[in-house]
Amino acid sequence: MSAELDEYARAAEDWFANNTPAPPDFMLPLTFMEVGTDQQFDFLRHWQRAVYEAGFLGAAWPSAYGGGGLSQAHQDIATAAMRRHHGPIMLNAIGLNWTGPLLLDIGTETHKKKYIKGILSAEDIWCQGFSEPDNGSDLGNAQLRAVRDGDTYVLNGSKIWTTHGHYAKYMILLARTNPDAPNKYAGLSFILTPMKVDGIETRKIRKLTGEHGFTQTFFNDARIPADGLMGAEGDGWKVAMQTLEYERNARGGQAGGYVLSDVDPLEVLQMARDTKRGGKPIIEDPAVRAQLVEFAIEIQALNMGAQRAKIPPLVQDRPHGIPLMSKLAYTEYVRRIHEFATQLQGPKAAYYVDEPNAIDNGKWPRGYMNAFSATIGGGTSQIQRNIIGDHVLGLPKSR
Amino acid sequence: MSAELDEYARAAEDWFANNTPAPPDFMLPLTFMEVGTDQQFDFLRHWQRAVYEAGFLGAAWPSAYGGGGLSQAHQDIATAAMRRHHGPIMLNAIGLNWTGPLLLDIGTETHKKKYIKGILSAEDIWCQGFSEPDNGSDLGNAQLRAVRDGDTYVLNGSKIWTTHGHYAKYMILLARTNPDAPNKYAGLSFILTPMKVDGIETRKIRKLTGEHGFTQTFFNDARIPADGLMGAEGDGWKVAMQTLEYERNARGGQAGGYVLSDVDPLEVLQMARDTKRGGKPIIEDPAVRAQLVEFAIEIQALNMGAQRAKIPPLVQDRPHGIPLMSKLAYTEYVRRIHEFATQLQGPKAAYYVDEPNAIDNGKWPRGYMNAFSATIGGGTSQIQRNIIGDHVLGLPKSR
Amino acid sequence: MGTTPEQIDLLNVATSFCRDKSPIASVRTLLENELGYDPAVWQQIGDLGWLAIAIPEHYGGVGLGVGEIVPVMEQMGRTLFATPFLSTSMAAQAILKGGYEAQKQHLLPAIAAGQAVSMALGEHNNEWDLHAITASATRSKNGYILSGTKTLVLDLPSAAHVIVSVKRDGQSTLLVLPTADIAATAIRRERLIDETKRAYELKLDGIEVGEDAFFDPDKTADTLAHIHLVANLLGAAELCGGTQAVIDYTVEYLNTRKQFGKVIGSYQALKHPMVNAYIEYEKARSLLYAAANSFGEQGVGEIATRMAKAQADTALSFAADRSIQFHGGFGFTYDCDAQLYRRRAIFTASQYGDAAFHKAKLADLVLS
Amino acid sequence: MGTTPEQIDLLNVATSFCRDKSPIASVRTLLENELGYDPAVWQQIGDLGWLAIAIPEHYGGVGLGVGEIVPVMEQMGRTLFATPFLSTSMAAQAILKGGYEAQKQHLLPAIAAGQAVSMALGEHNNEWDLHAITASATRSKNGYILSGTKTLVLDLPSAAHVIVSVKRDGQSTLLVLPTADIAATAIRRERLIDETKRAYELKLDGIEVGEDAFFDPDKTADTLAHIHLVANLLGAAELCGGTQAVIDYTVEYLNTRKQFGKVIGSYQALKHPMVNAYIEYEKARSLLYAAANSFGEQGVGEIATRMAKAQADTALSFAADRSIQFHGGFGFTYDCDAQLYRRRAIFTASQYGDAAFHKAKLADLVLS
Repeated sequence: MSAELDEYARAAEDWFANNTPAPPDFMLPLTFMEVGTDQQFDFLRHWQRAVYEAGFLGAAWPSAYGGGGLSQAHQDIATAAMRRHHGPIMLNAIGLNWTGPLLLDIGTETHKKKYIKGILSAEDIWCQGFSEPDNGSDLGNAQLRAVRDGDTYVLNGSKIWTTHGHYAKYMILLARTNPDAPNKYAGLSFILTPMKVDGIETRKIRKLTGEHGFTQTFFNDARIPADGLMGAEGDGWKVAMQTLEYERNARGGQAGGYVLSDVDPLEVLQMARDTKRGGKPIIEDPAVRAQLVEFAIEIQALNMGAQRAKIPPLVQDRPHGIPLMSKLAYTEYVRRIHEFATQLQGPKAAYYVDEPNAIDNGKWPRGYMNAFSATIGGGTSQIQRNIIGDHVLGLPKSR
Repeated sequence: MSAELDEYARAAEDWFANNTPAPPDFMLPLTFMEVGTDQQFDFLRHWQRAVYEAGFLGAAWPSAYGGGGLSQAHQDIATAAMRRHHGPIMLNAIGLNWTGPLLLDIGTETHKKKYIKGILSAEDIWCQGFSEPDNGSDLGNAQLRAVRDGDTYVLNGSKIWTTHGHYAKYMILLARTNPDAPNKYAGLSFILTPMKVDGIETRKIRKLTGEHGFTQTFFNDARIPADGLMGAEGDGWKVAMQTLEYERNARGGQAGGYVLSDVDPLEVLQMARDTKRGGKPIIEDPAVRAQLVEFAIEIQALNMGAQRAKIPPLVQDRPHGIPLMSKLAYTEYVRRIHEFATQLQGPKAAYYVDEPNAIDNGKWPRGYMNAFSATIGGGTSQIQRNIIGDHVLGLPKSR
Repeated sequence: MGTTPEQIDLLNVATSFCRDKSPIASVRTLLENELGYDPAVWQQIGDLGWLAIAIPEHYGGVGLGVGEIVPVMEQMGRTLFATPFLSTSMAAQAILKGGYEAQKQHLLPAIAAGQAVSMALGEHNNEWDLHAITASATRSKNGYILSGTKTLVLDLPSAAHVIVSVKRDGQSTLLVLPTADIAATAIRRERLIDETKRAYELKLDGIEVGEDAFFDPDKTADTLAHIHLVANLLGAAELCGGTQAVIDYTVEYLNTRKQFGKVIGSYQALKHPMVNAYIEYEKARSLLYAAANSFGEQGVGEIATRMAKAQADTALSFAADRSIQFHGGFGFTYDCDAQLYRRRAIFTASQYGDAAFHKAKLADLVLS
Repeated sequence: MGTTPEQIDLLNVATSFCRDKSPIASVRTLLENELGYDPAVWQQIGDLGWLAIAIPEHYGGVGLGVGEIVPVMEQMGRTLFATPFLSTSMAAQAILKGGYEAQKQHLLPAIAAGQAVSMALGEHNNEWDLHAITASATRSKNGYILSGTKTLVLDLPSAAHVIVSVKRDGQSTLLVLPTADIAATAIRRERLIDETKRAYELKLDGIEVGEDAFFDPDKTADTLAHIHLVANLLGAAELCGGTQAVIDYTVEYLNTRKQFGKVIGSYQALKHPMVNAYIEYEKARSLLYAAANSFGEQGVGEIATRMAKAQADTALSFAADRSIQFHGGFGFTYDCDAQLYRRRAIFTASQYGDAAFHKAKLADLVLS
């Protein structure tokens, strides 16, 4: 490590040691998709801004647009420090991990000047408009209509599962500009869309946890500037796929930090130490120990995989394997470990959030239910297995 | 229970108590598909004949053709007694469970007079010719050609996975009589075929266990009598499906006895008591206990399911569910419990059949490998899940 | 396994009654209701005589066994039917097994006629051992004074009485407490994972009871053992019915929802796990009716009941988990019923022992 | 995790050498061969210096660590390559860790140059604890006389020496025995599940050794602990390579075999389990290289090695089991290679600890 990186690492360590906030008296979300109250939103927005201003978010993004102008190695160091100190998640996930990298890759100078800084500071919240009520997994079949009218597009239709929909200033939108294209993919365009315009309305969706978090967005003759078009008309599918590669971390360029908290088996271990049954801590139950060891092996394997993926000779046979499997493997792990932790609780598994008798205020069953947002959203686990089977193993398509 | 049934039960109990043979000095097959040596074959043929002559096989089949002329309740009693005394399996499985019931249902008087007795006495061994090398799961695509020529059919092609192929006197054959039929199924016919004719040859197949057991059968201008046709020409698919229903026990009429041995978790339990590791019997290992309990629950559930299936009000929502799931559930259970028992063995899992240091002479790894004959043959587990999904749950077809 | 014509009649009547009286719209409405069930429907259940099933005829009951309650409980589980039926059925068994003759004569006819009674066995200690009691009864001038806190007391505000477990002179014992003697401030509704259920924390401190409130102390151990198995048998029935329902619900969605131009139920990635869920369900139901049939047989009944509860937990947990997943985005919403079943599975498994607990017990029972 | 250019070179050379020298036809031919491997190819491996990798330079070696053997062992596992490489690599480590200087100087240069040496640690007791020894060395007129029987001694007839564990004065100890001193009648080939392997039972009774045959008794415990981890690290590598191969083999079949008019790899019922197998493989390989990298680090190395072996066992067992199933009827034949990998998984898991064993050890290491 160079002396300069060394110095940066010390600064990051210091800053996170001194500035990582204590847990507030309300439950913080584990993922950006779980932000359900204004209280949570404000807390996280403030935290992201602080991290950015301290120089530990967007460190590798160009300084001309508000980034730190340093290397990816710098940002990785900052992110690792954040993780070490269990800092809260970064709020503006769609901006940091999807829109930002895309703009820096293919956006115009105007786009970059206009949007990058607001993404980093969390001043401008971004949301994503890919899924539609009738096309959850089949993104290529998106039907939201965008009709060009001079310098504007006129939008009609609906998007669903819009995270932060009611807070967002902008949306990245996949829209159908040409319904007569030779195939469904060729008729799509990718457009940066302001949210605060007439004809765009959001409605909160109540999650299975009982909380809110996502919205459905309705477009009724909404007029937006046409200069938000990314790439050419008809390039929407290609641009969307590129965006998903940033999101899956299969392509570099994300701003840094993390938008999903780690779920450490050690937390479950702690619960298993603190919870007694049959007069003994349940950690002494061999079946519980066996299962916790499985989780420990699993998370270690995924973490070591992330390291190995960076060493080309060690992934030369199927170079895209680890990046493409990581979303599937990690989200299923999160679901299962929360389910396991819920089942561990014995009679108290009967309780839920805000019940004084609940273990850890019900965070395990709530986390279990919230975990489905990640095994369903961004391509269900079933779709992920198709993708890996087709693109990594080279099996014939299933549809 | 009536006094007469009572009397029959006592007689069966007595007979099996006195006549069930001691284990010979060679390993007996657990299923009819595992008969690999003449020694095994002769032993089992002799046993089946003895059971039949004592009146405990084919008890419910008509006496006019060699059966016992009693009720199914009688046969069930006899089978239960056989099971209680862990008698060896019945050898002539295809005859007893497939051909016999079919002949009694739709065969001519001549067929019944000619074949039924030999099936029960194991004088006439039957084999089955459905699968072909290129059409393992896709039976409807069978290509073996049967051309009518006066009172004969001329056969050309090949069948595979023929159990007892080199011992069999007869085969039930699914053949293509009309290659120009409007669909693949309509071109098939179902024919009773003698095996000892010119132009029919069998070749033994070596199993993954290293042993033999199945054959491939080759037909080169083999001429057989046309009076073996079951149903009309073109009915072959329908007749074959009816035959499979007997085999799956989804339709009554089988001769009784059993052609697959039970695999009792208590046998594994015994091994786990007798095998030490870390100075203690492995049955004291909580993980081993947990797994054995799972198997005990599983087999109890399947056994109780077989009882429940006989009570219509308790299966009214999906009456075919239990019969159609039993092959899948039971064969997968057999595979998994053998795999588990193999893994239990510690360093000695390194050994195989005929090694003096092996536990139970290597029967667990051998049984594990043999178990695939049942999870693959007779419709793979994957095909079974399709069948249940389509016909029991009513989901749309996958192909 | 076998069924009498009466049992089959009961199964058929329960099936149609529960379907008619507990459509999902009613279930959803009751989620927000403080009481949690519809008293008018509860009255009808009393009139049908379902609470009398396993009460002997000389106490005004029908005189069948606990196994005969199973078809009713199963259909209630299937329809997420909210009533105090489970708690009252358990209480009736507790009284029958552990009460004095006078208590039986006093309490059982009223239950058989439809009166709700509840059970207060659980405590903060998070134990499934029903002897793990710290609540106590201490001799006072007029009888005994109670102290301690009971948790997860089902349907308490609806009950006329509550059967409470306490320690008296260091011994576990049961007593019956008229709910009229409990101050409103001693009761707090608990927030449950299963929003169709109602359970309460009950502070006993300061409540006084007479000597005649206590059950026969010689029968406490047998009674607690019996109640443990009754609760698990009925819990298995509830889970099993829920499994059937969530599979039907999911199959219907898989048969209508299209993606990529195909009905999604045609994808093996969804079809095969549903088949696996269905197989686990059939196994659970087979074990359930085997347990109902052998309930009360020494040894055999306990094994059968524990197997049934373990398998029913496994079956519903898996089926409902997959149901959420296979409903895709809709599955992630509160509006999708899959979450109701998943929450039910967690709740009912947590009461009186989940799959892991029963398997550990079974290891000692079947691998000895 | 990191790799030096030398390590990458070694990985590439090992990949192509193993592919060229151990095509499946050779593997199949050697199944029937009494010796079990091709001495000419073994000579080439010696010439390549692979046996010298983890031997210090002053004993004629290359001076790298045990972790550097991993890529070679992995590629051997991938190609089911039959050689005495595993047993000899373990023996070299035993000598290095536990031998006296004179023994090292005598034995290690020969190994580095390609001489096979074997290990005789196992006994009939079926224990993975390397201290569970009943074979013994008893003082005699000229030194010591041995007694007892060792089992699962790999490649014994090929070895110049064999390292044997015995009890001497009640203490576990290791000694080196020239195979020339062993009568042919003392050796019996064992019948193994994995037909690519050769292992032997060795009767020690009556064999005499001198004082100079024994290793340093103060180092026995450390040496056995080291050997246990070396064996498991290399076993993990072998399993991991096998997993890669069986997945490739199965994917190829799924891409060519047609049923119902479609290439069967397009059915999700086959595709998705293969994806699951592939994910388990990648996890195994990540843990393997992490273990190779941290091998020898106090504590960390043991945890990493046990995780790697446990996961590699799980991965190959599952992948090969599914490979048999997904090959359908062909999978049930001896001609299908899936069985070779399934047998390998059972064999290598059985040596020095399987997944269940290591997970139990890990519970104590990581959940303390």
